[in-house]
Amino acid sequence: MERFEIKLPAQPAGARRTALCGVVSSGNLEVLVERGGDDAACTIEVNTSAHGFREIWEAVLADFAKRHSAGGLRIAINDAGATPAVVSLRLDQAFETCRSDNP
Amino acid sequence: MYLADSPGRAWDTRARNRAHRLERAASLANGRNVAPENIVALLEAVIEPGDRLCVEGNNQKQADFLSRALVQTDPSRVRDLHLVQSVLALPEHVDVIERGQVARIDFSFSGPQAGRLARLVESGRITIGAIHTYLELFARYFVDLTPQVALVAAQAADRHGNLYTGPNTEDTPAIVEATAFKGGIVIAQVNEIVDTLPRVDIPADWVDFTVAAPTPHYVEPLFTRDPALITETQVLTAMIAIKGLYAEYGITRLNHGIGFDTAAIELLLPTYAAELGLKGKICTHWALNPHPTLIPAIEAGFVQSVHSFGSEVGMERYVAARPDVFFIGPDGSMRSNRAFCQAAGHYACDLFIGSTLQLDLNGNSSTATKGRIAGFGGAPNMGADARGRRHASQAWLRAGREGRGDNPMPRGQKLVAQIVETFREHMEPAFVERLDAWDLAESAGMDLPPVMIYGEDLTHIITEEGIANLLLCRTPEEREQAIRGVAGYTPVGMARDRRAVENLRDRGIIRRPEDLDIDPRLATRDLLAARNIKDLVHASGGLYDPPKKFRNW
Amino acid sequence: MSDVIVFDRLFGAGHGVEVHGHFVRGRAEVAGRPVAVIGTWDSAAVDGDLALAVSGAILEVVAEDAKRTGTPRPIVFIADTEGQELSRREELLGLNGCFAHVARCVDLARRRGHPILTLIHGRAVSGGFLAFGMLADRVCALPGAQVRVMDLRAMSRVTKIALDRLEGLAKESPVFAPGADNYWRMGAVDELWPEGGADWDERLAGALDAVLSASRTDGRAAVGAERGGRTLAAQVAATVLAA
Amino acid sequence: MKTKRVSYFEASARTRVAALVDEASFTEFCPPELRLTSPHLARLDAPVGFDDGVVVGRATVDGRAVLLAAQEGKFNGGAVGEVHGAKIRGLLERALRDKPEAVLLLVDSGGVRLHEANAGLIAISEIMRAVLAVQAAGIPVIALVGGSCGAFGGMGIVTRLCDEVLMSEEGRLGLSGPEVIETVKGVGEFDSRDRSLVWRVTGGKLRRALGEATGLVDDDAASFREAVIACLDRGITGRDALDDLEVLQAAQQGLQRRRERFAETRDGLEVWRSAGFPDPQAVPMLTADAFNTQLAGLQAEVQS
Repeated sequence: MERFEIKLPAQPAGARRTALCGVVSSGNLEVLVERGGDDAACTIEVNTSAHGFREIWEAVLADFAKRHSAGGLRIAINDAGATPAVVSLRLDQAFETCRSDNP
Repeated sequence: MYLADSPGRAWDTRARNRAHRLERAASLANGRNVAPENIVALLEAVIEPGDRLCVEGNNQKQADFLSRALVQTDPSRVRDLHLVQSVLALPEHVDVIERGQVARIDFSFSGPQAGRLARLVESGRITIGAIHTYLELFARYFVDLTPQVALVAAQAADRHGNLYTGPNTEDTPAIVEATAFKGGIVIAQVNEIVDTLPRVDIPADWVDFTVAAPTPHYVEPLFTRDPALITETQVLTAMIAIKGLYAEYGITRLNHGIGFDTAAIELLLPTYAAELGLKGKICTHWALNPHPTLIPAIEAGFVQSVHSFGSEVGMERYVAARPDVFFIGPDGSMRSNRAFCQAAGHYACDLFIGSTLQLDLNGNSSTATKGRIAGFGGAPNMGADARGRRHASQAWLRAGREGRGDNPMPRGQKLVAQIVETFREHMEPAFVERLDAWDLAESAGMDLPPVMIYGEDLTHIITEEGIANLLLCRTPEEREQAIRGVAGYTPVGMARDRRAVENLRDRGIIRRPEDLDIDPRLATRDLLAARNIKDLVHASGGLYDPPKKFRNW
Repeated sequence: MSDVIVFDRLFGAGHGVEVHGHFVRGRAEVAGRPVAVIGTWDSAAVDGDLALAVSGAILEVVAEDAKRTGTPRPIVFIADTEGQELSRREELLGLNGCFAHVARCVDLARRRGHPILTLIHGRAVSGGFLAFGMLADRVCALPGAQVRVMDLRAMSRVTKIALDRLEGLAKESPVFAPGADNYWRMGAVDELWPEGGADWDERLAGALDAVLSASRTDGRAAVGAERGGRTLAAQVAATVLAA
Repeated sequence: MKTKRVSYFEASARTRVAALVDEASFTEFCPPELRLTSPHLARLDAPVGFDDGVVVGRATVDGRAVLLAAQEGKFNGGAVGEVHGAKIRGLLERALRDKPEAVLLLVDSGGVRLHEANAGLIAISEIMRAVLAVQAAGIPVIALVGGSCGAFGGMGIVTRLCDEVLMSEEGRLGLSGPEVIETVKGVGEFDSRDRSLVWRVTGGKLRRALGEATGLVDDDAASFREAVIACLDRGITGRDALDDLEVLQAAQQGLQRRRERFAETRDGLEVWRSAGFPDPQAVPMLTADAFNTQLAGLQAEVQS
């Protein structure tokens, strides 16, 4: 497993609740979104079975933080080799869920 | 006055040679009928050293019994063969090379045997004439690669030797016609010999011998894609294809590849495309095998006509029950024909869309990888502009206008699209700076790198990042940025010029899902008209009978 | 070791324990106290017939004791199994259902007051062990007994983790590798009888006393935590209870 | 309001729970943010999951309080490890205290997780004892089987301990998976790639015909919900049966009779034929409703 953490500046998200999207299975991942401390930043912890793709992760996550106001979010990812398309989709789903009222 | 240079020359040497061969075989057959236990001896009797031999097989139907017989022949008698055949797919096709009985091969596709074949080529044990497309190879059967002996497969024969090929006619007519009319010998393996055939696909006087094989010929269900395995990303790319390509050009005549990406499109026709009001406006006429995933679209009334290269295992009853759509004989079963369907796909379709393993910065695509000599079968004929086409259609004309700009002579162009995810499994990028095909060409000493679709024929690329219209690119630089612009997070995509790409987006050359008003979060499997094989069976009214390996009930 | 020697050492001469194929059945006395002996023998691959023989024997013991007064007899299980029988017919007929039936019978006996003790002789593998041996109030591993789900070689093939890596980790952790001692550390085996230790009949009497005096609820997770071999199970279950 | 069909087979454990219980009634115990992940998977450098592949909690179904556990078949094949197993056992122990109207086990598991095989095997034994204890306390345990991994290994035994077993025909129930049998005994014994055969030997319709599954539903989460509500309405409990020697003696005889009756049977088709289905070959394609109607019309289930 490869593990790293990224902190990105971001606009406050206004998250209401914790959200979990996705399942850890081959080519897939789970994304856990929680409220963190710093409203002006988004921290993302990645745990991935695919080694050597940190640069791609950083690009995907930077685009996510650009796409959404992800400030104040603490995101944790368990990944089993998902492609960037799937990663982006799960991030978007988790982000949307964490801002909704209903589970 | 013209004088023949050899007044006494005989003009019937082929016929005489044929007569000798038949004479040698006479004691081994009862008229046309050969007992299975005599087949090896028969092959030894009729095949001569140096013969061009065609063993019928495609990626579907296989003359497997005759292939097994061939590798039992005496290598000192059956030798120096020149194989001229569509595929080297069965282990026996390569075994006969390893046994030293073959000097040269001309073929189209070697899928499962690609690795073994590459090793034989590298060790110098075999010479490849060329790797053709199916249509090219059939064409050469009638020019300079006519078989002396053809070993074919049919469903049944009658006592006279007429053949019934059933729904899987495939390559048989092309092979038999070339062989039988140029003094060759045609030997057919059949699943059964009956008194009366449902219909005659090959007349008896084109066939020299029939043998009832102990087991029915093998047919691979190659075109069955289980909808359960279609991913959300494939649903998204299918939505982009339907809205950004099919609807845009009003594509009615088309051919699909066999991947999950195109299966997703087929399954989105009765749902997503219908909601967009596209029924009757797109996808009405097809050159396509009977894909099980097309059933819901057929049942929804989307499809008016389908002509097929071959059949598909389990689809026989469904196809027979939809004679308005498929090509059905008076006996009630389908007739396929690979040569005609290849011609139809090349000349009569406005769109080919399929997938690939690699795409380079010029839009060349290939499924070739180092250490495997596989060939492409029919894909290059589908995925190429038909330069000889002279009839117009709305989609063809628009593509021509977009691609040829201000050219004063009006002319259309075929739409050729590749639909890929930016990364395949295990994070293999689909976009590369250099195709593996170059390495393969070098290591195997090929004249040409094996390119499936040339960049100059490619008009659109669809990925989860959006659709790139290469027709509208005016310079090589624009074209490269358009490709990079839909290449996502692959190294090729990351190296894009962001400003140039935004420019292309403004001009509609690149269209993102949001530019097409598509919300990726709505790209769920719920949109599929069938979510699994059982749904397809239900959609067919119980007529589709899927192979065992695709069932979970 | 032949069955005669094993059973003589356990139950003394004059016991009525017999082996029929892979099935063990009989009566014996432990420290003067009558016990019922039921089990499997010779690395049995437990199929439906063998499972139903075990459950049938349990039901007989319960039925006999229900008809007479006095405390219900202890049941001593002998576990020697290489696991469940692998066959299409057994799957079709629901071997898992037979095993569940055995487990119900063990549970009935427990609730009817029969103390239940398992002696592992030879092998105790996977499903064959789950069905009844593991459900006892106390489990003793005789010298040389093996307990496991799968050997490391097969595990390496299935999980695609290198064998030497598994072997290395097995030295530190009792969590996946075969071994009665690993199961002791994790709380599923209560006694490891040493080679050449005290007389088996005395040990057996002691084990039976321990069953009689102990609580009849499942304390394996707590024991596994105490022994340091299975630290999370008790804690996680407690978290669920407290949530 | 007509809700969209949710394929139970395809859905994740969380989606199944959401579709099964009353809206907004679910409270998860040990939610993902507690990060109760498996240290054993991590030590073998395998990906972990924040819920270790099982969701446990309380909810109401049609207003009735239940505790439930849902295994995630897509995470390591729903296999039981130390944490995973302890969550289910903890839930069952909690049932003894909270006295819900039922415990629901949404089983989707191949059995023991090999990365922590010993812990998994022991956990399953603990779950077996805990299920029996819950039943003894008068609380019914209902198993739902309709996921891609089915209910195999120790979880196949646990499932058959339950008072009710609700299956879809896509669901499978057994002990040893066909791949294991093929590997050890050869393809002649069990061809695991003949999926149609695999389902005729382990699938929901065979299990229902044998009386092992107590209900057969279509692959739709709403159908599973209806079937659970019907169970709750019947007010089933296993407690009387459990303490009843005669009931277990009858079950014993039933199982023995079944083995005699189907001594040579190796294909579910023969069971359907023997049960009197008018067209056994057509059984695999019947909808759950049609199957249930035909089954109800037969003299009796082949039941033990």
